[in-house]
Amino acid sequence: MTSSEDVLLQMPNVKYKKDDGTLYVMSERLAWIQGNRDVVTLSHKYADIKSQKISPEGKPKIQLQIVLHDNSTFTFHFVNPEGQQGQIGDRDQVKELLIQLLPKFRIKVNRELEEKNRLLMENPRLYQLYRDLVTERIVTADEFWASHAQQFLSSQKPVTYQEKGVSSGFLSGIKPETDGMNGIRYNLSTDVIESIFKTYPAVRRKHLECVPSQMTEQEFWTKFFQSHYFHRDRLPLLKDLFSDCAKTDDKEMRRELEKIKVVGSDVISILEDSERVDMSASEMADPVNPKDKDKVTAQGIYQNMIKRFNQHSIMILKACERNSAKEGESNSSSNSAQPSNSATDEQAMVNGSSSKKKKKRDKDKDNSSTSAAPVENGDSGASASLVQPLEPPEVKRAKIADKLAFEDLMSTETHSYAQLNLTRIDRYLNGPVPDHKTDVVSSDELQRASLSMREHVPRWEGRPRLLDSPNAVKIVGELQPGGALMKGSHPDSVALTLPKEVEQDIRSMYGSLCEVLRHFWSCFPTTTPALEEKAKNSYQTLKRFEQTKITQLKERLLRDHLDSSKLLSHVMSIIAAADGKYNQWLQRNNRR
Amino acid sequence: MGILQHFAECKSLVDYLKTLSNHVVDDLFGYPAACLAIFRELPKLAQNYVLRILYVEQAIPQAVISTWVSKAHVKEHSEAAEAISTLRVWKEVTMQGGLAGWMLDHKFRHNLKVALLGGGKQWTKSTNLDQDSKPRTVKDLDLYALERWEAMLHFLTEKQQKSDTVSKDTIMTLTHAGLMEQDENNAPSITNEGFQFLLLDTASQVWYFIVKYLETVEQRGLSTAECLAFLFSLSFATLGRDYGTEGFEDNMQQFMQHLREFGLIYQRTRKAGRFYPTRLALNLASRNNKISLDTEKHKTGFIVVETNYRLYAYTDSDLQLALVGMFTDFLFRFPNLVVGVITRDSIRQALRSGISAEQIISFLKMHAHYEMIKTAHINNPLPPTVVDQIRLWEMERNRLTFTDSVLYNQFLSHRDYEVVRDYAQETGVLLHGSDQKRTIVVKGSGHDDVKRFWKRHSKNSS
Amino acid sequence: MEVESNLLIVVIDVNPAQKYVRSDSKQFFNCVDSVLTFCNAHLMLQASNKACVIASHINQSHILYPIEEREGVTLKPIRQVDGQYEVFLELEKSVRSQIKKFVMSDAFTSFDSTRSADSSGNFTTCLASALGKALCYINRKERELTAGEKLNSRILVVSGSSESTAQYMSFMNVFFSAQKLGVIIDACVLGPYATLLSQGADITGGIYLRPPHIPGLLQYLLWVFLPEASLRKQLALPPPVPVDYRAACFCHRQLIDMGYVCSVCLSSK
Amino acid sequence: MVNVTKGVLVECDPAMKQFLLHLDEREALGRKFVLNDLDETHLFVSADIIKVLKEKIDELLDKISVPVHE
Repeated sequence: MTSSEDVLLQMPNVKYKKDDGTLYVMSERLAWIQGNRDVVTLSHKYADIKSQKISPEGKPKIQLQIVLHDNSTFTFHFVNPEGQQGQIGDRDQVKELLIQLLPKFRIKVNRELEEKNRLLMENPRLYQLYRDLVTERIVTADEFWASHAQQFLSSQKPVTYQEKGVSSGFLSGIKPETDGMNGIRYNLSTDVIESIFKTYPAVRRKHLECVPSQMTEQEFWTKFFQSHYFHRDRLPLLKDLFSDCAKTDDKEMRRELEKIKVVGSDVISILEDSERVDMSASEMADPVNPKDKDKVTAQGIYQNMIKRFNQHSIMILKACERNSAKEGESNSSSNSAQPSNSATDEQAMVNGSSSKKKKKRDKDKDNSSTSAAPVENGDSGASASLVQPLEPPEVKRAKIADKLAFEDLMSTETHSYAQLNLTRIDRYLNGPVPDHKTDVVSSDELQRASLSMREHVPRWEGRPRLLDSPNAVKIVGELQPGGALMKGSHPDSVALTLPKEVEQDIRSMYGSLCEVLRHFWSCFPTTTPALEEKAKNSYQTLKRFEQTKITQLKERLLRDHLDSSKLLSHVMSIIAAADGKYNQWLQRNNRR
Repeated sequence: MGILQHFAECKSLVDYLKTLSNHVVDDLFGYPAACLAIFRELPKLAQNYVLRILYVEQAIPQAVISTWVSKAHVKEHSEAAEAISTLRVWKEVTMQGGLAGWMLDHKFRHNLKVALLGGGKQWTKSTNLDQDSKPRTVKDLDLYALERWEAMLHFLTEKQQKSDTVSKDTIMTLTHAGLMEQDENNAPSITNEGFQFLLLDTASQVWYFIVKYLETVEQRGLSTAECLAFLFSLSFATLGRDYGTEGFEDNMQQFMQHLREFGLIYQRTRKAGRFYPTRLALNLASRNNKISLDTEKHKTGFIVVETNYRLYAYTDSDLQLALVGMFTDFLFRFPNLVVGVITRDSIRQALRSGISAEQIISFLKMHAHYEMIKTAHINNPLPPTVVDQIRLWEMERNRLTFTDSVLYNQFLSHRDYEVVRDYAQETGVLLHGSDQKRTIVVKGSGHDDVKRFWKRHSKNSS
Repeated sequence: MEVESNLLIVVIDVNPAQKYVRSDSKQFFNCVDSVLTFCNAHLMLQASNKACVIASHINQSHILYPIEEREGVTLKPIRQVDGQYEVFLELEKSVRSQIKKFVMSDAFTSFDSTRSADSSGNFTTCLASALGKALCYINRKERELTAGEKLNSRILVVSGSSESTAQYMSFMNVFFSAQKLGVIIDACVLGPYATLLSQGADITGGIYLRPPHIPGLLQYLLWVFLPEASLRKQLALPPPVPVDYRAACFCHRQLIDMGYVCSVCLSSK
Repeated sequence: MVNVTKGVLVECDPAMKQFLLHLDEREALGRKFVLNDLDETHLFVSADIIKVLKEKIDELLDKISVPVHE
């Protein structure tokens, strides 16, 4: 062996590309050596390995494939002479070990890079800064991350992701397999277990209570699947380990409802009602009356189902609340109160609407249970067919229609419009304009004016000189920008008429410049030698930035928009300020 | 693409005026009609500039004029100012205090005012012209103009020219314009340029032809400016109105006889004492004007092109059919309709005779049937597939470009290679250079020059 | 392929009650000449440009140019007399002769005070009806277009009348119709501030201008009103005057900042 | 010493260049004609082959073109 690492596992009889060899699982790498040579033929650091794959069950060849980050793959074929069982055993050994090892390395190496990448992707501003500063070689990448992105990393509020929900079909997704001996086997993955815990918090508690102490994992889950709790939504079964879970759930639910009592609903009473009915029904069902049992069960199933829905809703709401609470915390920590407000508002809204929904559902449930209850009480010998609505179908339909239709959205009848009768039409026509009575002309005056016009008509011949140059010049003076008639017109500054992309460029340049300047100014007063050094460095950076970025931009503006001085005057002035400060500081330094 | 270049040179009046000498333009400014025509050729913004300072009889600082536009449109401003300057409509002057200013050309200002407000001399002495006993209607004039113009185009296309249809002067102009050339029998025959000329729209044809004709008038003892001014006046005349010929001198009378032959003016007899301008002469100089001589025989919008490359031409004019036939395979022929199909071969044949795809497309566009214009997008009545395909067929021919050239390789040192390459680049004869292979390709025409340079260089260095 | 042309309609107020006319009737004819030269300048820009001149008087308005050919009336062609372009001459001559004819006619002075004057005794020009006529004319021209042609129309009102509130509704109808048609209404006011016209210019995107110096009218017209709509965006032109859109109370005719609005007839109190 | 060759510079798309090289290799025009392979889009060929070459290419294009209508 050439490397001095610990060999965690040595697995002979492994073929790679039809060559026999030995696979070594070491502390930092996976290696394979062909035959009896002592050179490592294949060696991959765990950090390079993206994932591993194994050949599916039932395939004659037992293989293990590793996939690298560059998507190249290496397949190892296990050829233990002991036969397939031995080969699978070998493979699983390697697999298990890799499962343990790979994640460690993945985290270690990629965490940093991925994090940076993610940051850049999520912050366009930071990305811009990165492009301006690093790609233009104004600062190095390390420097950038060390200084410039620092406050970004810190001020960056933790991004909250929406929690992943639980697929509604996850339970039916667990395909039981028959093991041929009159039993069923469930394969539970950690995901499924997590989902179960999420959906049934009571089960999690139970699990915590029982598993290590009272029974094994397997026993627990067997019990769970057989339990009444799991099946109560479908079939009533005998009491067992999980029966009290149902009770705690009910309690939980009640507590939740208590909370939203403020809304002014009588949900609780409805719940109690239904429960009472439930209880009575189940009490009655308990005695050995097989006929009755069926009926009651059917009733109970509906109820349980609805109860289950409600519980599920509450869980979702709780999950939301947890999230918003978290958000609120983080928001308050970053001293921005507003988003948290809006978040809670939103939350409240969600609560409000869903509680309303729930109320309705409960009411419905109430209806159905109350309507069914008297029947059972009155005639216990009635057949199962008795479970039918009391109301005739028409009434029910009307009820549904009532619920579906909104009066205020419909206009069934056409309105006849009242005719507008104006008594004094001129008043309407004259409209809302003040009368100018400034220039009243009498009939006589008018007559006089028109006569004088007539007099002039014969003289209206030839071409009068309409305009002479001095007058024209005077009027031009009035009309051009700055003239008497142009008062109030603001010659639109270049800034307002810039094309979008140029504006964007200037904006991003500003962002980067300010960042550079911020570092520069933060060095003053230079109390330590380190700060002095930093001042020098950041001044160099500033100069480089000015020479590359700003000069480019200036030339472009001058070329395309004839004007750069106005647009960049502020930029130049803040750079000049920095220049002044630096020179002053240099002088003082030199004097000392 | 000879004619395209020729044609580009005098595509618009502005471009044509640029080719004229200074004194001709100066003379032109002496005619109100010419000033009006030149004014109409200016960009819109420039027109407004001119009118704004029409009454201001002093120079205006350039800086002041540049404030008349908003900042966002500086580009338009400089274009407008440039256009006015190139036509010498205003001149740059230095004002008091050293400011650079612009001042309208005095003659131009005066004569534009004349055109606008009146004054000056009239163009023709028609005021006292009595009623024409046999007045011509617009339709008659169209028919006449078409007949004349087509006669000339026919003359161009016909294999066996009957030289009685057109005069010697026309033939001379056609030959001068490069549309015809003398073949071995000393008889004129159409050139490639001639075919391309046929595909132009009528307005462009007239303008191109007249421009070429004007190049020859000096030889005939006429003044270019005077003839141009007459043409401009003619182009601003009213269609269907008669004008008196009285007062024109003999050489102008001769000029008018030429115009009569081309179909630009109508005169019953040489000595009728009056003439009518035809549609061909109207708005001669203005851009994007479309002459529509819509007569029974000759329709302007007669072509329908379908996406399946079928072409329907609703015409019975032989000339138009000959033109369409240049790039179409005919399938059926009916009295007033010809059905054809555009194929790769037919287009290639046209391309081979020097016609460009662009010309074919513009011809189709120009003659698109009214129904096609109505249904299609504005500015493109043709099916895009056909247009694209015609272009593709042209590009296919240009997949290879050949350039006569000389290759230099096996340079002894990279330094030598670089020196020769830089020299070739400077003189503009470098076609290709590869640093890795130390290979240079220069134009064949530049070979001698480079060779001399290389000899000199190697002598110096050795 | 697309041929664009601009149609300019000028509405001239020929009411003798205009202040500047009363003070000097010669000035009126000068203004008419200025307007005609302006129309010609418009025609000069482009061969396809069109113009139309409408005269507006008390209770009547007439189209002065172009003179439509009617059956039975043969128009004697106007012939060039000097260097002026024939089309310009025709416009100038026909408008002048029409105005002369109109001024000399009986209709010009036949305003009896009971019918013509509005409730307040003002003799006001019926600008709104002239504008209505202009819009109708534009509409007709739009319909006469063939495929591939485009007509940009605008209206210029040259008036010195004080306006009548009696025409308020008609004015507003005209302005909003114009806005819908995409027609710009410019106002060149030679008298006191015209509330309605300034509102109209504002609604339709036109320019409202009161030239301080009436004899130089032509220069103002050429400068401000000649550029077509697309060109105006590029030029630095006089800024819009602040338009007072306050409504007046229906019963007392006082401008109010706040009021009650009838939900049926939208009158305010 | 520098080597000087007279000929014709051909500029074309890479596909066309491959076709020319193919013609050259197979001596389809009777002989070799490519004097120098410059880069992706440029070849240097002898001048006297151009006419034959053009015909050959037209032939090729005729072969590969598909009629666009029925």
